[in-house]
Amino acid sequence: MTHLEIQNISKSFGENEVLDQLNFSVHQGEFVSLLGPSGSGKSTLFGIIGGMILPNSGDVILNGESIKGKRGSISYTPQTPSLLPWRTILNNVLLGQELTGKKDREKALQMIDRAGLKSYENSYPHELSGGMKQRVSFIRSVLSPQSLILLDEPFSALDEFTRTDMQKWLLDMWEQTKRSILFVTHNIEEAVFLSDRVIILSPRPASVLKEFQVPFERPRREELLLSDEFLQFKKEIYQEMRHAQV
Amino acid sequence: MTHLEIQNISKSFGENEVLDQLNFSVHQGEFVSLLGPSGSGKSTLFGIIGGMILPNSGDVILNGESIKGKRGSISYTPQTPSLLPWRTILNNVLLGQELTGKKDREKALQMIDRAGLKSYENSYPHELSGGMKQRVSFIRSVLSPQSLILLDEPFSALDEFTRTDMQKWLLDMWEQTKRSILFVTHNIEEAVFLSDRVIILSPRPASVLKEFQVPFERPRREELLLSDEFLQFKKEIYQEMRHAQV
Amino acid sequence: MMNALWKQGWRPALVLILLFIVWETSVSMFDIPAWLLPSPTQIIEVGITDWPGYSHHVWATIQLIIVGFLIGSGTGIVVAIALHLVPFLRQATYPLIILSQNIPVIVLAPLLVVWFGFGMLPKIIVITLVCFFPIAIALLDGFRQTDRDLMHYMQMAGATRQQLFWKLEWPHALPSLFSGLKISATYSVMGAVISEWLGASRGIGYYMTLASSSYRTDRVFVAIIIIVALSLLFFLLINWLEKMTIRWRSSGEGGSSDAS
Amino acid sequence: MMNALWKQGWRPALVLILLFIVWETSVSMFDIPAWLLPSPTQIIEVGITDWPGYSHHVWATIQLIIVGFLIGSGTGIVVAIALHLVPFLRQATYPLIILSQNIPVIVLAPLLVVWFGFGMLPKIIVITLVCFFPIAIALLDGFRQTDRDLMHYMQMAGATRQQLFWKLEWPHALPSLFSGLKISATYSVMGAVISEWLGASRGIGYYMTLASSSYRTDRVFVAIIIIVALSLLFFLLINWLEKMTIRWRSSGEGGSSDAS
Amino acid sequence: GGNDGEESQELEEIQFVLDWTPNTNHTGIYVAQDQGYFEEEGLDVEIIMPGEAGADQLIASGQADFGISYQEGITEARVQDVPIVSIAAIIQHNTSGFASPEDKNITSPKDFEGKKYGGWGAPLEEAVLSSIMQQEDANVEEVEIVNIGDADFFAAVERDVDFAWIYYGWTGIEAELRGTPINMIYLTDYSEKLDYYTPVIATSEDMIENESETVQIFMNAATKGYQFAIDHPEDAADILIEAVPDLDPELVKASQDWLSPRYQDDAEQWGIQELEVWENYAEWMLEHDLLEDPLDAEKAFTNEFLPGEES
Ligand SMILES: Nc1ncnc2c1ncn2[C@@H]1O[C@H](COP(=O)(O)OP(=O)(O)OP(=O)(O)O)[C@@H](O)[C@H]1O
Ligand SMILES: Nc1ncnc2c1ncn2[C@@H]1O[C@H](COP(=O)(O)OP(=O)(O)OP(=O)(O)O)[C@@H](O)[C@H]1O
Ligand SMILES: O=C([O-])O
Ligand SMILES: [Mg+2]
Ligand SMILES: [Mg+2]
Repeated sequence: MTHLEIQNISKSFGENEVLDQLNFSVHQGEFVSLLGPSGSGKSTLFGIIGGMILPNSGDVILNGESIKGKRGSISYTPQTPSLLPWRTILNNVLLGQELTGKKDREKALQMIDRAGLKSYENSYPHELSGGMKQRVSFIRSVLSPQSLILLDEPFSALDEFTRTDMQKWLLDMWEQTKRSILFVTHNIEEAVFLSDRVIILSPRPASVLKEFQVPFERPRREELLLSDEFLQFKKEIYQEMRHAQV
Repeated sequence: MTHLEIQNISKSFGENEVLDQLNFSVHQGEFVSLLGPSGSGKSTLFGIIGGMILPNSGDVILNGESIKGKRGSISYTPQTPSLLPWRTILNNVLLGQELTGKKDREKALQMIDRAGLKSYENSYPHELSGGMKQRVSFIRSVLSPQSLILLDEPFSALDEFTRTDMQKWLLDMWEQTKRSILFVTHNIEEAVFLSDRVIILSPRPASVLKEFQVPFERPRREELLLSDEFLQFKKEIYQEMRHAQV
Repeated sequence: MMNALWKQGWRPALVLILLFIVWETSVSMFDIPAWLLPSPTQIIEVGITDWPGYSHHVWATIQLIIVGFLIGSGTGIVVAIALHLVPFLRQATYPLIILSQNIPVIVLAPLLVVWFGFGMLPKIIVITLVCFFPIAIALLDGFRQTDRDLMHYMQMAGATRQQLFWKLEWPHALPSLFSGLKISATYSVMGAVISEWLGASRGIGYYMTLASSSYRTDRVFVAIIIIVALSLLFFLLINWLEKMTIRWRSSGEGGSSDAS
Repeated sequence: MMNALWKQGWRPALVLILLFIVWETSVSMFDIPAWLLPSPTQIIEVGITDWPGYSHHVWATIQLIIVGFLIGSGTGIVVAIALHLVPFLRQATYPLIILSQNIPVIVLAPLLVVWFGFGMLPKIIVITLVCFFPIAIALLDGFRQTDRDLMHYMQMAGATRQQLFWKLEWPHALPSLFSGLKISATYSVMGAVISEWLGASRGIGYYMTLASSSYRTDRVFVAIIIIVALSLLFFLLINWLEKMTIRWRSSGEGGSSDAS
Repeated sequence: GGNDGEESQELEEIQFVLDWTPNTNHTGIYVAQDQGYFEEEGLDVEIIMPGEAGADQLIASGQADFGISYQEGITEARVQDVPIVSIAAIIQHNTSGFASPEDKNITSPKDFEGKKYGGWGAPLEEAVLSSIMQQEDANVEEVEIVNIGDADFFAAVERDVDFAWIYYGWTGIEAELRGTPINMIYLTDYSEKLDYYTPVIATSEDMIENESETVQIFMNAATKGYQFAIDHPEDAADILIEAVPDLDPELVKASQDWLSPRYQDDAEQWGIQELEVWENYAEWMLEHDLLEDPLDAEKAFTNEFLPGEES
């Protein structure tokens, strides 16, 4: 069943055409990644899905209903952590639930622990490193109750090991809860490792260049990363993107 | 000749020990990368070198003189872009020069163009995408006149192609000017591709775990990335880091 | 420009007109005598017919307001900068600044007169006293709230104290400055009127006192309406200056949240 | 606590003492007559010996200040919130707010007394008028400056208008609120003194007027010193409240820039 | 005194506004209150200092029942339809005049020429100066008139002002006490028309029409108060000092001593007002363009509530 449908979305800021007739969909419980050059309009698209930005034309359908200009239907990790500076880490993490759900301190504390931030529950954001803030922002959105999660480069500030660990954790959670995920990343490996489908956007004005169905079995193990099929698949995507950018 | 020397630096924030007897040096004109887990203290170390944060013990020597607590000796790309919201892109880029050098509009405009931001000279930061802001911040520090450049994950928000392009550009500039560079990244490939030496930090409290002299000839070409020696070297570093984190 | 003025202005105009209507009808309904509260039409009539008689008072006050506000806000800005840049000064002179706001005019008046005579100077001092305080406080608070990350970058990049101030703290505090200026612009008009009690032979405050002492309530209200109009004008001017100065923000807000 | 007070307080205390010394010596050097400007020692002497005679005036004024400031700042906050949340209201009533700041007390006074008699009410109205304006303006500007990124996140995450306000805009505007409160706290003392001109039989303003009309300049200065001391105390109280409320910032500033 | 609680509940509440701060012009009222004269008449009088509010409008509008006013004020007010009426002259003759420090050598209106006068900027002042200077063929054009606003006499003459308009009974006495001798030029010495009643006790037309009984009993008590002040200046001063302890006792005593004989002065009874005085002054004002319309002097005052007068 289709969960989210992007229908012919176009958007420009003044003269600057950003999105051009964008079309794709995300099925119920699907994990979809978006790959596209910097400045192609990925964050803008998230803004449109979240109801923050009105497209010039086109529509956004969630569960069969238009959510164009309507807010609160998605859970969101923004590209910059956007933590409230006057709240402790714990209270920042609980913010998403406060807005549209019920607070669950226990679970929040567990997750903070799981993300390697034990003992920082009562710190303030400015006392954290860049990667630590990003993890807090990630936990906040994962804790939010909505069934569609938008993640905008959630792991870009993490070292490879922490990143892999967070990826595994995300997959675990996703497999348990079967929420739909739309994931923006610049890391092709990450996109392939995590997703059911990878959507490649063209440079600005962005439209869908190509979609790849990821053929690997789940649950996926770290070993997959070193397999030939995986490397081959990565290369294919790489070529496709390079082609578009030159 | 030694350009920068980190001597026995220790630092804690309250109970939280961050740096523990850190020791290393950067030679004149050398390109050194720092790899270390998120939250290990890399940005803190940069703050100490920049004179913003006083270490609990140890010293920072630049060209034979202590610069502990002294500011203005380095050029810096912070982990978050930190652009002044009331300045246009062009004027933001010129800021570093305004502070400690002479403004060179021509060169600034050229660089903005080279970074793929042509036509954004007169935009304000909030009109840019995350990756675009990061590039602006990068240009700003490259334009600053100091002979030591500290780069804190300058390409983390860029797609692979833009990233590779920026890396090549950085290497070109570095080869021409022979300034010394201390580079923080979470991307092992990037570290190896760019650097003369890679320094691995342990998890918090951070000390130097190991140093790797990178054996590859310069100038380096993209083909290197696919060579077996390169992959082998990457793997070695990967193993070393993994070892430390488990 | 005219169009924008109209777009912004019709709502307050409407409210003012409504207010006038309520006022007019209640004056005639409750039979309130003119010496107690004249009706708007009476006030407007007197305002028009007496204009030649009091126009020079209006100009005199406008001059006083402009000079006083410029000096007062200049003082406020200088004080805030000095106190911000020299922490010792800040800690030491805060009480003096508060003190300056609490010397009642009836006490100050004789001293000012003895020291400075009956000319412009004591009046300017009164307006300055009224104006500088909101600006100084707002600006000081603006300086203090400078963004942490930006501060960090500037210091790392070797900004001198002066550069830090002019390139970061000052532009960052501009919105706060305008917040203070708006408060002060409004007060400067009142300050000018009050200062005219320190011996004036012209000015709208003088005109009002005379009107009041000869029981011409209608003229008193003409004076009030002029005072209010001047304040409004002055406030709008500052508002407009703010829009011109802080373009990067106002233009941005439209862009980033263009959904309703 | 005591220690912190001392650490903060010795500089202003020093400056005040210096000021007193300069004052004392110039009074005796230039032979200034006591009826024009009494010396600090004279003032202190009178202040101490007359204390039983005027202490009840001080309490009366303190009461008035507290009640007036609470109502005035409450009004300011409510007005700012209402104008912020209801843009139509903001555009329509801005002129009325400025108007409220420009009705001279000499005009307002008889009207207030005619409408509300000689009790507490007209006095509270005067203090409220004086207090609410700086708070309303500062708070409104604070709301407007809410961080763009945080706003974006909150809206994307589905915050209702109310949540947006209470969880983001309000805490974000707290520093601005305190900036306004500091200005108003200072004015509330002056407002209380002025309001006592509206027919009072107690209060420090009343005491000062009587002293002034019987040419007891020494007592007038006792009154001023009490007024200033009250303002200072009140200002420091707000400052302390700010420190308690906005802990996340003050504690942070020490941490992020601990190099000199 | 000596009323118990029950009786005092039946007292009629009366509000009396002063013109500004309490002073010896008001002694009779404070005496009547202290000595229980009001209470005997069944009145509970609250004395109010109006501050900026200004007494006249409060009296006319009924916010206060009685208060202190001036002939100058009532004349102008009535021409502007403010329904206020004078019911007693507190002092028979105008005790105001132009004062200057002795060393300025201003002993007659002629000496005003070339000097600086400090006033509050009313057209009235120039007219008065002109009137009394005319008596000596001096020209008011030669006087520099500056507005000194709220500054008091002593502060003003300390600067560049040479002379100012004061009430001798308060400011003049203060100068005596300070030992700074002043020259005083009384208005009454140079123009009969300027011998107006200042201050007076006033009430509203409405009170006179509808509550004449209250006005009558109020005046009974007030008259007794002023009579007491005439007869016992020292006791009266003490009563005022006790009632308003924040006043300067020395000044009150000296002022009371000077003023007590002047309340009634040459009149046959305290408080009495003559039509001629009201007419003269209004005429004078009209001549000098200080009034827009003529005053109906008969309606501006009444003696009918003075005890002993036929009602
Ligand atoms: N508020 C705005 N006003 C004007 N232009 C904007 C605004 N927001 C985004 N843009 C423009 O839209 C384009 C796409 O921006 P967007 O942030 O969506 O890119 P992105 O794909 O997320 O890039 P990145 O990977 O670098 O984050 C850019 O050209 C940017 O300049
Ligand atoms: N101002 C501060 N106050 C308290 N603790 C701080 C402060 N700044 C940093 N820290 C702590 O210091 C440690 C190192 O932070 P730092 O930012 O240097 O990490 P990093 O190596 O740059 O991490 P990342 O790769 O995530 O950016 C963290 O535990 C952080 O919580
Ligand atoms: O002093 C006054 O504010 O009127
Ligand atoms: Mg983006
Ligand atoms: Mg970091």
